[in-house]
Amino acid sequence: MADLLLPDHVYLERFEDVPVTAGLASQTIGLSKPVVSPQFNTRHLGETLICLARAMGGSLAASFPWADYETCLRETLAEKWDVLMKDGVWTAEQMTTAGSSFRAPALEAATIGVEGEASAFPLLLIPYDSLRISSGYIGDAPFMIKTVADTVIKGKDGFVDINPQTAAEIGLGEGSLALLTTPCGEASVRVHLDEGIMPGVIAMAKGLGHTAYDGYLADKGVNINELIGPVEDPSSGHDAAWGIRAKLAKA
Amino acid sequence: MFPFSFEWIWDAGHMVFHGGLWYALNIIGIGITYCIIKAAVDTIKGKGSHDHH
Amino acid sequence: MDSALIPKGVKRCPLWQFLLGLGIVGVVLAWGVYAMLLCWFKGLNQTNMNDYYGFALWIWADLAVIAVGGGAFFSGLLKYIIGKDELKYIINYAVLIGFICYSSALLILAIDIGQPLRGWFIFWHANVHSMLTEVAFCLSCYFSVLTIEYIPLILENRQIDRVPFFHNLSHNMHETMAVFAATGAFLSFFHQGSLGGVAGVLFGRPFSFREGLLIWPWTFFLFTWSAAAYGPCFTLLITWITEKVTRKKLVKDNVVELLAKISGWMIFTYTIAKIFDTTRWANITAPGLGQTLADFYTGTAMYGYWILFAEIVLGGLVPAIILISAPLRKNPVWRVTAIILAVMGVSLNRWVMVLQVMAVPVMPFDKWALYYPSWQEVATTILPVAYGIILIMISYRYLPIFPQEAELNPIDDEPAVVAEINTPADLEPAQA
Amino acid sequence: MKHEQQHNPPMKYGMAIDLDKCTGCGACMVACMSENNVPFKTDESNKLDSITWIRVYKLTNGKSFPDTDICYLPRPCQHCEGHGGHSPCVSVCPATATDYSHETGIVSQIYTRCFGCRYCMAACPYHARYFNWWDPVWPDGMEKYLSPNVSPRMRGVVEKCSFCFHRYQQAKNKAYLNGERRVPEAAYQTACTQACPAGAIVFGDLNNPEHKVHQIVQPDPHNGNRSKNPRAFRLLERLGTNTKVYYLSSREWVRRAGDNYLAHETTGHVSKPHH
Repeated sequence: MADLLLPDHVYLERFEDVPVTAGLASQTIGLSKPVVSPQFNTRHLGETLICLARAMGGSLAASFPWADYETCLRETLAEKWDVLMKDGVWTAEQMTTAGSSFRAPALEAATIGVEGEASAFPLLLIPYDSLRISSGYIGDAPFMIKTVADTVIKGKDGFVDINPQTAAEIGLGEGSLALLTTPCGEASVRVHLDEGIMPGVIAMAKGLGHTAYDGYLADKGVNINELIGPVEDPSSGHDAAWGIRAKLAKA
Repeated sequence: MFPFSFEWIWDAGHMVFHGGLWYALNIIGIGITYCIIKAAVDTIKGKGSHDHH
Repeated sequence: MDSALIPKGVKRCPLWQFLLGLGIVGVVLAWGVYAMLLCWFKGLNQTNMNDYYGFALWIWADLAVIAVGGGAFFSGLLKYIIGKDELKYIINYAVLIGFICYSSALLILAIDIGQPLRGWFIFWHANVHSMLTEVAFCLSCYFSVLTIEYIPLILENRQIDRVPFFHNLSHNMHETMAVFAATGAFLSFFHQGSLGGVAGVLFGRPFSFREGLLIWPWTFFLFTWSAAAYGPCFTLLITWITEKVTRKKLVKDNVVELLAKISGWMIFTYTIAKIFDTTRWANITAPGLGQTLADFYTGTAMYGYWILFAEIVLGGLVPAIILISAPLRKNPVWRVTAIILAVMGVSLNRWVMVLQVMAVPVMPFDKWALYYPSWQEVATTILPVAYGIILIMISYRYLPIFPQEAELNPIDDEPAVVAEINTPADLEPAQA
Repeated sequence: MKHEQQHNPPMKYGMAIDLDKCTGCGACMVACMSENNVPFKTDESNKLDSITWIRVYKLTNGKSFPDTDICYLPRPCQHCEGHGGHSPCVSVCPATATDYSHETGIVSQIYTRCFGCRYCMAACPYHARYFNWWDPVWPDGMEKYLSPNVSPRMRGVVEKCSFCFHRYQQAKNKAYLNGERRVPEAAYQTACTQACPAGAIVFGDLNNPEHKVHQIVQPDPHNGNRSKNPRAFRLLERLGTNTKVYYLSSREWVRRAGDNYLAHETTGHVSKPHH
């Protein structure tokens, strides 16, 4: 769809400020520094923009006065730069918040159920994040996928975790093949018995079922996004439910 | 196997083990050499032709 | 065509029949050789072994053929050292079977190691504290002894024997055979024992670990003992099969019964020792390491208590009692049944001491691991069987393996050797 | 080397891994594989032939929901000392291709000496030893990431965790050039120790009271090097393998999962091994 592709350096080849967007008590910025020279014919996105602005001239060029992206970072980060270069991370000493109380009218709204009829789909399928599986748009690198347990992927098969009691009711044993059906789709999976999961709930790792790249990543497990759909929170418009109702049957 | 290999140590284990090994190897070697030499000598002496059988 | 090579006074099948048989077994041999080459050129990924099963079918086959090949050293010991002279009528065959077993074992070991071209490191950089080093040395030395014992047999071929030097060499080797037999027994004692020691010294594996005497775990002595006990049974089994295939009686009953009786008593005493060992291990050794018999025998259906029963009772006590009892021993059906049970029993023992050792989990959170061999492993394990059959066929046809054959199978028109070739149809077809 | 041995008391490198801190993220495994040029195949889901010098096991207390508790247990080579260096694997190797160093306490593996008999694998109850069933193959261009300090292994030999021995060699050279008699604690750390985001792994000289690992473990040389720390235990301690990797947990079921116990035995109290 794009007419022009401008390949960027990877994170190991470039300077980049990495602000932590959520989850910490005070503002934190990290700095990624190049540790290897660029391996391919690529260019830093920041420098591409600077070059473009310079070529366009006028006020646009004036807004991007830096010689390169490193200069841009150093000047815009100002006093934080030295700390970042030294420690790799900068943390704000104090931070003021907008208020100390939290109010959300949506909390009083009616509970939003997950998609699917309980009668047709007796189980609840929950996607989970695994520390060993990257669920972003870049998948696991070969070493990471190697650390994934054989109870999560085995060959090309993906697993769902299920309580042994629930599995016994369906007649499934450890490693059995099963057909997983949700209102959004179906997939062939294997089951892994896990005492730790609540009866009636099944869980599947996010970040699998890639079709892209090579044999180290592609075609391993099931892409759970193809089995779940969004349920909208009427007050915020955000996705309100992670899970979906599901059915498991012996394959 | 030989004292010039760097893992060789002059301890009881090596002496017992290799003592037994070289003892057996020598018996086998000397035995078979004796048989061959004696067979050669016998042949020269004219033994073993079908008349003697 | 090849009648000039066939020993005097015995009758052999026509050459075409012999070559046909050779060809059929040869196909199996070629299949095994192909699998062997695959393993050598592509590596051990051709097998179904894995990091839990570093030792698998091949090591079992190795231990089993060496155990049953023990017939050679024990018969030699009985004949040359103890003086059971009747055994001279079966000793040739025992030597041949032993030679086949040991050469097979060496071949399998050469396929089994990950870097075959470095196999000589086991000798060159020998760690004298390793049981496997002792096995490698004694195995190779003993194989040379077996070769020395087999050579005079080859030299007794009618045509070779005509050469005076070979005749003398054969004669001299026979004369000094007691020395070689004694050396062979000494070497066998150690490598059979060391094979038992291989599993017995694994103090990280409570299933196989045994206490013992000085540096030797009890399995060291049990393996030597069982090889001496069960080896002759295998000699008798192969003799019996050969008699069935050739449709001739080759060894007199008194010889067979003597060896069977000795074997029976040896199996009996071995089984008693094995029971003591198992009892001590189950009640003292294993619990001392935190594991119980149930941990070893209830994890998977494959390795249930049945295996203990099959090994000790069916493969131990039952054949021992049959072979000890004179009336049962003299009955061919009972005797052969006992012999088959015994060979299965000792093979099962070797299986348990190799494969079950690998299967039993030791870390409490580990799992049982089961394994099945790939076709390449099966083919390379059958390869020595085919090789053995071929060697037996050739040896039986051209060498005087069975001294009693001519007496037991008189040929009516013996002087007319030529007649044998011209009129094979009306003679009993003998297949070797 | 001999010269140094005469002047320095022997070291005993070891680890303390706090299982209550381990999150099971697998960073130690990735760091280890990357550091030590461990190869990878397209399908590594058969864990029986997947080379992972350090492998993270997942343990559960066996109770049903909601009382289930889990624990991740990273398992590098345990560098068994056994009795006087008689570790299970070293004692059985027929070609002296693996050795116990009395200088560092590290169990080495000499890849070019190993001829692949796999006896050491049969001897190791921890499954810490791995066989190269295949020749290592790196995708085009990826061989650039290989560490020049660690030799890659060919098909047909056994390999295992070396406690990043090449790092020890480098640290030792550096210490020598700096005129130091001993390798400083911070100068020699394994890749897994450094990669652990939870700080669950502590590595150092168990013989050196200044090292953190010694302070945590407090090994008791009069009691087979058992730890005096009540939270500490070793894997399969009663086998007499005398390992140098200690585990820590405040959870009784975790400590019990570290060894085989008869029903009546209490955790941490077993009779001495027979040999």
